[in-house]
Formats: sequence, structure tokens, C-alpha cells
Amino acid sequence: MHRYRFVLTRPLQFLPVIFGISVITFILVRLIPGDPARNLLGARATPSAIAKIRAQYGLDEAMWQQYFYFVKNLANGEMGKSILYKIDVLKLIATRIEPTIALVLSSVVLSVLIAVPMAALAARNSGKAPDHVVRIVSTFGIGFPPFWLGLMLMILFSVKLDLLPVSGYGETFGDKLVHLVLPSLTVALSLSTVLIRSLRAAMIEALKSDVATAARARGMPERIVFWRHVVPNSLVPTINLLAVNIGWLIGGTVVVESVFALPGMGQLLVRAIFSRDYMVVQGVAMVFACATVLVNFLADVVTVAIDPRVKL
Amino acid sequence: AGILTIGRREDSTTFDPIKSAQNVDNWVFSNVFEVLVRVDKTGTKLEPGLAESWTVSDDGLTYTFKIRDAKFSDGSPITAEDAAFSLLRIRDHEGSLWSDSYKIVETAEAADPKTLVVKLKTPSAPFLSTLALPNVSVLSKKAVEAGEDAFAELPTASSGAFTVKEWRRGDRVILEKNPNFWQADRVKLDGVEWISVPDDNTRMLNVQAGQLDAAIFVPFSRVEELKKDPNLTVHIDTSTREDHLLINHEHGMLAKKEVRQALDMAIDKKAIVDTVTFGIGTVANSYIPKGSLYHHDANYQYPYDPEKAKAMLAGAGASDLTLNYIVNAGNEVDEQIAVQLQQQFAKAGVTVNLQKVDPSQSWDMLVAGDYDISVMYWTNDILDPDQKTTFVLGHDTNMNYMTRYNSDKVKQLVAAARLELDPAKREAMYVDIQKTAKDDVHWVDLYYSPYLNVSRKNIENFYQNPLGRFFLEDTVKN
Amino acid sequence: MSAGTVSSSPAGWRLRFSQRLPLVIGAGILLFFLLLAIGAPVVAPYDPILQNGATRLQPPSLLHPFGTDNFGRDLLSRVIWGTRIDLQIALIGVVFPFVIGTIVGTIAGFFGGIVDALFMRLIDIILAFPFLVLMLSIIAILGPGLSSFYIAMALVGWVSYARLIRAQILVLKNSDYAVAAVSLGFGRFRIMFRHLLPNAIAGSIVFAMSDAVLVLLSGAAVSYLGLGVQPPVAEWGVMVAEGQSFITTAWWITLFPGLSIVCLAFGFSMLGDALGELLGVHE
Amino acid sequence: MSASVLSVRDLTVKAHLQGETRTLLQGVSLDLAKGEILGLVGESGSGKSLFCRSLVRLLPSSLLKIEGGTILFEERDLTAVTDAEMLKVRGAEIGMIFQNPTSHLDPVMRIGDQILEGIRYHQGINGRDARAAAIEILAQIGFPEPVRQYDSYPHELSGGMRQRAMIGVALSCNPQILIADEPTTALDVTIQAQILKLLMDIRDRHGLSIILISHDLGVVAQTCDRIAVMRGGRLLEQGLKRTILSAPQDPYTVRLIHSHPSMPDVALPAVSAPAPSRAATRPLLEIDDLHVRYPTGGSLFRGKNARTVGALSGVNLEIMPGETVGIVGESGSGKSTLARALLGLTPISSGHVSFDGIDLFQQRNAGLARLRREAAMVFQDPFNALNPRLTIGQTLAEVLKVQKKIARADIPSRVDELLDLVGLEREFVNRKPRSMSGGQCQRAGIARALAVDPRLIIADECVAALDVTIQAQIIDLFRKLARDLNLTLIFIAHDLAIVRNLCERTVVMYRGEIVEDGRSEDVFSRPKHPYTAALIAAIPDIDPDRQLLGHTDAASLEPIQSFKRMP
Ligand SMILES: Nc1ncnc2c1ncn2[C@@H]1O[C@H](COP(=O)(O)OP(=O)(O)OP(=O)(O)O)[C@@H](O)[C@H]1O
Ligand SMILES: Nc1ncnc2c1ncn2[C@@H]1O[C@H](COP(=O)(O)OP(=O)(O)OP(=O)(O)O)[C@@H](O)[C@H]1O
Ligand SMILES: [Mg+2]
Ligand SMILES: [Mg+2]
Repeated sequence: MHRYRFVLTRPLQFLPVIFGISVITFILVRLIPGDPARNLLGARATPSAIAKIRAQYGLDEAMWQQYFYFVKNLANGEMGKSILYKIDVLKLIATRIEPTIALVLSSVVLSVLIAVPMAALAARNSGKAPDHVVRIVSTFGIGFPPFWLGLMLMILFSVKLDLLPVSGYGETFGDKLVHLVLPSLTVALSLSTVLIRSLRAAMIEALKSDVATAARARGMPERIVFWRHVVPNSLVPTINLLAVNIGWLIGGTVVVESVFALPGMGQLLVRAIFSRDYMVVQGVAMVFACATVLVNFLADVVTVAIDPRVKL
Repeated sequence: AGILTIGRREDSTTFDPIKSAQNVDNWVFSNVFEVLVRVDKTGTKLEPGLAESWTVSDDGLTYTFKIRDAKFSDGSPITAEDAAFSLLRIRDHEGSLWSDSYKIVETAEAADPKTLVVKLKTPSAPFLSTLALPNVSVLSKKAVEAGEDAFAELPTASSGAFTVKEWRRGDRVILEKNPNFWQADRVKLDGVEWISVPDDNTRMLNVQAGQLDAAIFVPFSRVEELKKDPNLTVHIDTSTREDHLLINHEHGMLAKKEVRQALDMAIDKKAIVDTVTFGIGTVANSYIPKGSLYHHDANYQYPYDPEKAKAMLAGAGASDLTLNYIVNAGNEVDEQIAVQLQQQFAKAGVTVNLQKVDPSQSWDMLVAGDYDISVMYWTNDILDPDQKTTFVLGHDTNMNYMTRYNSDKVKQLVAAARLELDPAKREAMYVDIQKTAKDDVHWVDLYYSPYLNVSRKNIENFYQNPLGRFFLEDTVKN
Repeated sequence: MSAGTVSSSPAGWRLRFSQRLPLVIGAGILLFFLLLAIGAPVVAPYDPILQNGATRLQPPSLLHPFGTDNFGRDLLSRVIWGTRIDLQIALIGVVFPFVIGTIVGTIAGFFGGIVDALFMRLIDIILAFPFLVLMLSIIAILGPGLSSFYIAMALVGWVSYARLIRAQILVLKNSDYAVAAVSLGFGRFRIMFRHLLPNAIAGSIVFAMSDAVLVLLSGAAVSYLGLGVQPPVAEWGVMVAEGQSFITTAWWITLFPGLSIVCLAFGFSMLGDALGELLGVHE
Repeated sequence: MSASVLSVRDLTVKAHLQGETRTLLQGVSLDLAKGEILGLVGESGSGKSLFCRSLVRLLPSSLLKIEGGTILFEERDLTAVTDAEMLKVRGAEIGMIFQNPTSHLDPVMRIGDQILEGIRYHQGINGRDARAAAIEILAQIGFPEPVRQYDSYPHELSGGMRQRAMIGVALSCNPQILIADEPTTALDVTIQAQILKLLMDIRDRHGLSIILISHDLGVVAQTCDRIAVMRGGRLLEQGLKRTILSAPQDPYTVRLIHSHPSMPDVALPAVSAPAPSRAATRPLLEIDDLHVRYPTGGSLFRGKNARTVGALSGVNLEIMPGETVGIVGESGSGKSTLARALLGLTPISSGHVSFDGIDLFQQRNAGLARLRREAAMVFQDPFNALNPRLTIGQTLAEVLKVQKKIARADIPSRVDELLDLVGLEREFVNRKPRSMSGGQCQRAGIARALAVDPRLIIADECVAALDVTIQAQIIDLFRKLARDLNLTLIFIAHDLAIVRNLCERTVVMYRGEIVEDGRSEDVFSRPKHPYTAALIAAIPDIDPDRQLLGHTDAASLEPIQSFKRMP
């Protein structure tokens, strides 16, 4: 169908974005003061050892030359070798990507599961007690720093009640799910706040809209009016909000991953930044960027699927 | 019996011992690989490892090791050839981070399958100690040569108490008992899991909730609380860690000895020990940690006297001294010391500007000399004081550990002590070094602190030796 | 005909109770913190950075209503002084992105074409860039501290405002009054900044309120990773992060600064809600 | 006339706003007979919509309440039945058709499914049968290809088709009473005629009773059996349409009837100024073979070969100074595009526009500068054409300041003068558009145009959204201005009656071309182009005996653009 034609053309627009990101990360990581070689060698570093490492990773060459290699590698589907881990960055990322994807997905699902009923409750009782309660409670959700919230949840559910594992990532699927409950709840508590605000506003708008009035005038009970007409019409802005926030969300998982000891890319990234593992920072940033672009693309597809008016 | 789960901050980075200088890796290396010569659990003397015995030629240049009858985990015998291969590899391999430390080795050859002969370029008192470093562990030549990269991922043959069963990157390293280990009957555990739990609180909670058997790096602030928990044992093990205040001798007034002495006197080390380490540490008086080889216990210690410090500064013409203090961001202890030192120095009329920078960057700044003072710490990897002394006082390429301290007397003493093979004479030289350095205030010794680890009550013999090694072959899980 | 008073909702400040409440609460909370910040030297019972070995880690008491930290510093005083820094963070962390984003969004939306395309790609890039990488790198490059944080926020944060404003401008520039302005011979800048922008900006103002909360939280996350403000300055995020090691032994160290962040966040959200209804913005 | 199906007695609705209570409906009593079409007319805000919404208890806000009276329907008082029972009344017994189908149809649901929903819910039919029933309804309401069009979304339909769909949705519930709230106001005369025909058709076929709300007396006169007139929340009078139209009792009704543009007696000789001798002066505006094409969905990266839609194709026109020209034509025929192109607000693809001898293409800057100082536009939508943030005083002052035609110090007095000129009181200087009625805003818009001190005013459908009474006022104003200030006026409308009254010359546009151009009397009395003739025939005349669409059959007037051109 022609409405979906953008599915074919859009990926072309990714290219400049990805290219821009590659340049920026490349420059950015190298602008950070600090030397990967010195980091690797620690306190006992001698100048000759440092020089050797720098030569080994090509860090002693000119910037443009390094960038050239980087792009050349990229064209071959490679991202270089980690200085810290001494293996291919892509391979390294492959071992670390699953928990992050799982965390982001489960957080989004959980947020939606929290946000939709809460927003519905608030919107259908707008201006009344449930609305105020939802709004106040959800505002609190966003105010707590995630690392603090995470620890509190951990102390409550894992230590005091002994219901869930404290931290880590399981091995079997079920085990992984159990391990993901608290981390994704931590993320969801703040993410859902954002969603609730947007959904609630959209729903209130839609409840007042002519579409709803028309449905009521046809004698449709409030339930049908709400779920068949109001909800579909208020989803689009929320989906886009979610997509725009995906970068922020992935950023937020960094902290949550380290609080809950999830072996994901966020932790990898933080360690790489602090140890100036350039290739890894570049690689992870590229992967994150691609993921963000992809999510936005998916959001567009979903938007087009939900709202036939939208043309892209 | 049982599998011991240990929580630590970070996951391993590699299994190729020559390619890492990280503590996280060394801990696992020493579980998985065996060295020729070991440091004992008190951290004070060397004992036989894979080398059953050794002799040193009179000129101190030739070491002959008798290799014990032992097997790698894959069943192949451990030979002198493997040992020679490992030693030369760490010296020559382009990816080795340790080449400089083994440049002294002239040749290493297998005279026969059980005899390793190592020739040095010059005599070296600390040489044997350096063989105890986990990075120079004996690797299977065959296994390494079959594929270095694969070996670094998952070693197929190990000489130590455990073999690597699985490595879930970022999460955990899973070790299994090595039935072919030469002391296999000593090993009680079926396996070990080193699990990465970066957040200190989470790690402690894991042990408290019983989901981990042990956790390393207990923050000072948590010791009291954990001690009260009837299910837990807090292990306070002697370490070689020493925290000190680096002083940039090249910056203005800091070049004057009296100024540095005044600074030393302006610091209330006891208060720091109380606040930062919650009384767990002890005030330091020498750069060689207490309990280590050649530590001079009677070394002078500057008394805390802010008034006198103030007067001395005035005398030296440095009444309104302003210092730029580099603080390592993200290091809680560092930040706490900084906050406290700032207030203490203020009492002696010294203004301190804190400059918080990310740790990697602070290295750069220290090396470049862009600082006045900064707190750092050091833990020994080897028994012999030579390594640290060379770095700190030996006037080698790193400007005496970035302090730019300059003393010909000390420089010569350090060089001589390295060659001196008579322990008694050597000790006297080290006492001299410690005294002189203290008098010059090459830096300010702050405090010594132990290793703090915690385990569940049912774990026995879980400890860390002063060089940081975990002897898990002794550990029992009930 | 009747004198044109048909409009059913007068655009004055007479609001329904349910509309007025958030406004009162939001503005009240912000005002309270503002007064605290201004009056910190008078209100705070102790010196916020004065250490006292004798009063370490004391639980809340009459002498120290919020307890003390591991240096024996009075937490109430630190929280009060922290108000200064945190209000500043929220303010500066929002104002610069707001101004930059507004200008860029207006220009991109108004001129369209190549200018717009370039800015939009740039926005795409920044949006796709993991926020934390950018944040950490910029802070690492410039050195930890507030000004680096502000610069990082400004470099990253303008994007949201630019998108919001641009979307509005794109609609408004085709509106009759914009076309009317062109037909009357008004200059571009007059049209952009006098006619379009004032009508486009309401959504951004409301967004700025929730953005202030996000800025505070980003600050806290940066503190958690150790790159927050310089010690011994009292800042809530840093206080929460510092208090982490005492979370099970001295809960008060994290709780009170944490609650302060929540309260301030709550105030901003309420004000945002109220402004949204007042300015007729739909998110 | 058969017995009444709905009988309303003394219906009173009040609004409780911040302590103040306003009575919005006061003791309205009305009967609706079976099978009859009742026309409800009255000025804006008189309570017509409110009345109808009260019948199904769907008041626009919780602050409005039915405070008295009864609504008898099938022996029940609808003001007293339970909510659950009311659900069964809504839709199934009383259906509603709204003025604005675009906003009342669910944009994300297929048309067919929206009809299906009512069938399922109210008639309890499911599955295949329900779908068949829905398709049947689509066919009834004039969808030429019901099976295919079942899957269309509202946005894919033209305005007229959407209105039909809206009617279909109401029919799906199989009601006895249909309430149509201004179902044609947003539509073209030709489409309007079709919709009204359709409603009458349905009444005839299903025996429905219909309440038709309109503020156009012509519409009511053509379709209804009885007329009720409302004003200020009261029912002024009601009765058979002929009675009301020929012998109105209430003075308001009299005025309403007399201000209807189709009343021939208003057709004064258009602008009374003697037609300027054309040969004597050169034209103020010359348009030569003008083409305007709009890109559709083009983007930066797609280059020049993007698809375009031709909005104007080869327009030639000459306008003399002092002329009053009306431009008429159906929606989308290119009237606005022409206006914008004349003022240089839309890039032209080819052709020439010259203003007072200056070619806008060759001497763009000079031409535009001149144009901006001497020509002004009045926009269709009075609310959106004024910057909501500026007071009327600021708006006018700004124009005066930018145009620099008078000294700064004289600006305030000039602003007052302008307000006087358009008949606004001087206190409006400090009012913002939001606190003004549509008519007042429209005058402010005109004042702004006059502030330029123009020689040429282009008014684009500037009265379409207004009440007849206000319409009349504005047209009077234009007439006066044209006479007094010797303006050249281009007046765009799709309401031919107004043009006929105001303009001496009429231009008819159809699909981007001028199909007819001549003196108004000639065009209206002897249309040359069949499209003009159709347009004129579709004007609902207030005389009920002049049948809507005359004798032409509705079917012969195929919906022009039943589907939007898809890009
Ligand atoms: N939600 C509301 N709150 C308060 N007053 C209202 C509300 N809705 C309508 N009114 C008032 O009720 C009166 C009648 O409005 P109604 O919509 O019935 O007019 P109408 O005759 O349909 O006008 P129009 O021709 O413009 O559609 C008006 O004075 C209007 O201001
Ligand atoms: N900005 C635009 N982009 C693309 N197409 C346009 C644009 N503006 C108008 N059109 C198309 O140009 C044609 C003429 O539009 P125009 O607005 O001039 O009609 P009109 O006669 O003024 O109609 P109406 O009576 O509805 O105002 C229509 O088909 C319309 O869809
Ligand atoms: Mg109405
Ligand atoms: Mg138009």
C-alpha cells in the first residue's frame, strides 16, 4: 500500500543520521582527556609501555587517519577491537545486548500496563478524586532518582519479603523474567509518569471530542465509547512520545543496570567511558543510535497503522 | 563441597594473563593458573608453586627451577618448556602489558622436561618475587598456540585449582574444580562463581539476603552493621594498601622541604582514619606498608600540630598558600578525604581548591604535573618492596610517581638495594630509604587499611592475602 | 447585537477550583523553595560544610531535625543550602535549552527548506545519540562541575524545544494571521518573533516545567556516576548519591534530600499542569 | 398530519457558571409529528443545538442542567428515565447528524465499521448479515460503490460524502427521529442540495421524523414542513412554513426573512458609483495566463520532479480601478489560490500578474513592495485572521507603524478613525480577538485592511462563517467603503446571492479556470456556462415554491469530486 511506501524510502534518511553520529562519537571520545593506554596499565605504567599500547591500537596516528580506519572498518561491518577486553567490539556487544533489550522492552511493556489503566482511570474521572490521586502519585514516581528507587524496591521485595532475586540476570527465560521485575519496575515507575500525563491529556481531549459525542448520541455505552473510540484516538501522541523518549530511556537503563547488576550494554558503556575504551564507546553509541532510529521508525509504522490519516 | 559465589564490582576482562593489569583479572588468574613460585597466605614469604625447588647461582644470574610432576587440566603434563614459554611470552609478546618488568630475563630454557633454567641480564634481588605475579603464570604452550584469542576467551587448559567452565561476559565467570591440579585434594569447593555486582549496596544486600556466599569490597561505612548480622562474617585481612597525599615538588613553595613538612603536620591523620575508615585503618608512617617486608616500624611520624604548621609556613614565606587538589570523581573515599583535608588545611591557613576530575583524566593531570596535591593509593603485587620503591623513589621514568621528588641519595640507595642479595644489608638500606624519604616528605603517608570482605557464616577459610590473592583452594562451603 | 460577550470562558484568571488548586500548590511549593534558597543563611541552623567529628551519623533529633551525615554536618542545613544549587540547576538547565531550542525551532519552522532539513537532521542525530554518552562525554571533556552540566544540558536539551516550537510554527505560519502579516508587508523577524512565536510558545513553557524535573534527575544520575558538583557543596543529587553507602544504616542521609527533589519535582509538575490548562495547551 | 411522536413542554435549561446562573432555554414547547420535517431556525447562540441535545440528554457540559419541562416520547418522559434507558433511546430512537462530519466521524475507523457498530449494537445483527446491512445503508445514502467504499476512512472522502456517511451512521441505529444539526453549513450549494434531497428521500422512504436545524432560511424553506424560530433561548414562533414565510409574526422573523440574500428586493443596483469607463484608465490588475501548481508531499530529497496539483490553469483577468468584482465557484475551484497569487503570497508557476503596470514576476521586489502598500486582504475566518495575542489597537497600530504612511504621533487617532469607519466602538482598542464575536473580529480584519490605505481590497469569503444578520451588516459596510473611498474590491464567495447583491461584475471559476466573466445581472439572469447555471439553480430560495434544484434530478448532478484527488 502506498501509505507504507516510506518503509522503503525512510532507511535512506537513516544514513546521514548514522554518519553524523559516527563522526560525533569519534570526535567526542577522543576529546575526553585521559589515555586508554594509561588506563589499561594502571599505576605501574611506564612511558614505553604506554607508547607500545598506543601504537598497537593505532592511537598514535593522526585523527583523520584513525577516523578513516574507523569508517573503513564500519564499511566491513566491524567496529574495531576493545582495548580493555581485547576482542572485537561487535562480538563484545553481542554478548551484552540481550539484557539491555530485555530491560527496555519489559520496561516499556510494564509502563504501558501501568499507564493505560491509570490514565484511563484519571481521564474518565477527570477533576474528581481518582484523577487527583493518579496525578499526585504519578508525579511522585518521576521525582525519585532511579538508583534510590531501585535500592528501596530491592530492600523491600528481595531482602525484607524475599520474593524476588536481589540482582543479576538469570539463565533460563523464566528466570530472566523474574530477575527483570524489579529493574523494569524501577524504570517503569518514572517512564509511566510521562506516559500517564500525555495519555490522560489525550484521553480527556478525546472524551470531549465530537467523535465521542457522536458515539454517545448513537446510544453507545460509555465503555464502548471509551475503548473503541477514545483510546485509539489518543494513542498516537503517546506512541510518539515513547519513541522520542527512547534515547532517554536507554540512557536511564545505564543506572538501573548497574544498580541491579544486569550485564547489559549500559554497564559496558559506563565502564568503557571511564576506561576510555574508545572503540567500545563508539560501538555502543552506534548501536544505541541505530536502536533509537529503529524505534522511531517502528513508531512511525505503528502510527501509520493506527491512524490512516497520517502520511509519511 | 558446593559452589562458592563471590560478588565483586567488575567482571573480568580477559583470560590471557599477560594482557591485563587489573586486579579483577588477577584474582581469577590466580584461581585458574599456577605460578612457579607462590607468595604464602601471610604475604611475607615465598613458597614453592609449580617449581618444587630452585637454586640460584652465586653471581645471582642463573636460576634453576625443578618443575613438579603436575598436569594441566586437559591432562597433559606441565613441563619446563611450558614454563619457559610463559616467561618469554610475557617478555616478548606484543600484547603484553608487562614486558618492562621481565626485560631483565636474558634467556629461559628447558634443560630437560622438568628443569627450567633462567638467565638474568643483571643480578636482581626481587626477581623471584616477580615470578609470583599471576600474570606470569605457567600456561600450556600447546593450548595457547592453538589459538591465543580463543584462549583469552576461555582457556582450554589450566594449571591452577580451577578451570574456566563458562564466562558470561559482564555477568560472571564460572569456575569448576580442576581434578588435575597438583594440590587437588586440598580443594574443597566444587566450583566458584565470580559475579559482577557493581553497586556496593546491591552487593552487600545480596550477601545479606543469602543470594551470594561472599562479597568483596565492603565499604568502611558498612562494616559495623554487617558485623552485627549473625549470618555474616566480615573478613578484615591485612593488605599492602597505603593511601598517601601526593605533592608536586615542582610547584612553587612546595619545592621547600619545610613547606611539605608543615603540610604533613597540618594533617590530622587520626581524624581521617576515624571518619573515612570508621577507625578501621591505621595511621601510616612509611611508604612500605606495615607487615610488609622491610617495613620500618619505628619510622618517624609528624605530629598533628596546625599551629606549628602555620608558623613553619610563615617562616618559609608561604603564609597564604593556595593549593590545587585533584580529586578522583566517583571515588567515595577519595572525596571524603578531600573534604576533610580541605577543612584541616584551612586551620593551618592553607587554602585548598578541590578539583574533581574523572579518574582517567586525573592520571593525565598528575603525569603532566597539573596539580599541587592529590590523594592516591598503592597496593603491592609482589612481595619485594623494590617494585614500589622503584616507582616511588627510584627516579625512573615516571618522575617518582608523579611527585617530581628529587634526591640523589635516595636514588642511589634504591639502585643499590635492588642488587644487594644479602637480606640483612638490604633491610638496613631500606630503613635508610624510609627515613630519608620521610624527612623529605616525598609525599604524606596517610593510612594503611585492610581488605574488607564479607561472607556468609557457612563459608570458612575465605581470605585474601596481603597481595590481594584469594586462596580459594582452602575455602570451605558448609 | 449584544456586545460580544458570547464567549463562554473568559480568558481571565477566574478559574475553576480544580484548575486553581494545582496552580496554588505548584506556585506555593516553588515559592517556598525560593524563599528557602534566598533565606538559607538565616534559616539554616548550622554551617552546611562545617564538619564535626563529635556528631557523626546522628539520627534525626530536635538538635538536628534531619540528622547528620558522616562528617557530622547538619543535614537540614545542607538540604536548605542545597535549595540554592538545585533551583539554579533546574532554572539554568532549562533556560538555555529553552532559549536555544526556541530560536532554532522558530527559524527552522519558518524558513523551511534546506535550513529546516539541516536542523532536523541535527536534531535526529542528537535524539538518536544516547543521552548519557553525550552527557558523560561532555562532562568528562569539560571536567565535572555545574557549568559543564549546564553546557551538556544546553547542547542536548534544546532539541525537544526546537521540535515543539518547529511543529507549532509549521502550523501557524500557514495560519491566516501569518499570511495576513505577510500581505501587510511585515518583515520576517517581526512575523517570526512577534506574531508566530508568542502563539507557539505555550506548549514549550508547559514542557519546560516537566523538563525541569528531568534536568534535576539527570543531575542526580550524573552524581550517582560520580560526576556531580564539587564537594563539599551541598546539592541534593550528590547528597543522595553520597548517602547511598549509608542507605541501610543511616537512611536519613538519603531520604531528606531525596524527598526534597520529589517535592520540587511535584511543584514543577503541578505548575506545568496549571499552566497547561491556563494557556490552553494540550500535550 | 399524523399524531406527534415527540412532544416537548416548557423545556428549560440553565447554566450554572461561577455562581451566576444563565437561562439558556426558557420554556420551549414543541411538537414533532410523525414523518414531518421540522425546521429550526434562529441566530447563532439562540439555543437550537442545545435544544436538540437536551432531547437526548447530551448537554455539552456538566454545568448545564435541564431544570424543568417534559420531553414526552412514546409515553415516557425522557427527562425522567434512567441513564440505562436513555442509552436505548439515543441512536435507536433518536439519531443525530452533526454539522461537522469531519470531526464527528471517528478518523481511525473505517466508514463501514462505524455503520456496523450501530447495526450490531442496536439491531443485534452480527457477522455477515451486519456487514450486508451496512453495505445496504451505504448504497441507500448514495455511495456509488458501497462494497469498496465500506473500507474507506473518513479522510478519504469529500465533504459531501462525509456528510452522507454521517447520515448513514445515524441510520444504522434505525431511529424514528433524526435530528440534523446544520448538516450542510460547511458545504457547497450544490452538495448542500444533494444532502437536503437525501434527507427528504429518507423521510419519504422510512417515514422518519426529522428536525433540521439551520440558520439559512432558504434551506428550511426548501425542505421543511413546519418552521420554528428561536431567539435568545425562547421559541419565538412556529407554524407551517408557508405561514411563517409569508406572514411572520415576530419582528425578528420579519428581519430574518428580509435579510435573506435571495430576497429580490435587496438587489439594489450594485455599487452605485457609475461604472468607470474602462478604456480610459489602464487596469489596476492584469492577470495573464496564470498557472499555479502546488507540490504534493514533496520533500527536500525528491527533487524537482515531485508530483504537483494544478490549482490554477490559465487564468486571464483584468480589473479596472474602482471596480467591484465578485469571484464565485465551488470549493476547491481555485478562488483563494487566485487571491493569494494576486498578492504574491503563493509562488506562481507560470504566467504574469502585474499590479498597476508592474510585473510581479520580473520586478519582484519592486512589485511586492508596491503591492504591500496598496493592496490588502480580508480573510475568511475572522478568528484566525487576527493574532490572538494582540489587542485590536496593537494590531492596527502595528500596520500603521510598518507601513509608515502617517507620522507616529498620529497613529492613535488614526486607529480610532479606522474603528469608526468599520463601526466598532473605540473601546475595542483594548480588546483581544478572543473576547469578540465573529462579526466584530471580521470588522477588525477589515479595519486592518483599511489601515494600509489600500487601493485594492481582496476579501476572501469573509462572510461565509457569519450569521445572516451580521452578513448583511458587513456587506453594507463594503458597499459603503467602495462607494466612499473608491476602492477596488475583489470579493470572493461561494454564496452567489451575496455576490449578486454586492458586485457589479461576477467571475465564475470552475476547476482552476474562469468559465464566465461579466456584469452580475447578465451572469445571473443569463448564465452561459452550464456550471454557472447549475450553481445558480442550487441556491436554496426562500420561496418554497421555487423548488430546490428546480426540476433537475439530484442524480444528474454527480458529486463533483466524490473522492479527493489522491496524491
Ligand atoms: N458548554 C457551555 N457552557 C455554557 N454555555 C453554553 C455551553 N454551550 C452552549 N452554551 C450557550 O448556550 C446557548 C445556546 O447555544 P447553542 O449551541 O444551542 O446555539 P445555536 O443556536 O446552536 O447556535 P449556532 O447557530 O451558532 O450553532 C449559547 O448562548 C451558548 O453560549
Ligand atoms: N497549500 C496547498 N498545497 C496543495 N494543494 C493546495 C494548497 N492549497 C490549495 N490547494 C489545492 O488547490 C486547489 C484550489 O484551492 P483553493 O483554496 O484555491 O480553492 P477555493 O476555491 O478557495 O476553495 P474554498 O471555497 O474551499 O475555499 C484545491 O484542489 C486545493 O486542494
Ligand atoms: Mg449549533
Ligand atoms: Mg478558499
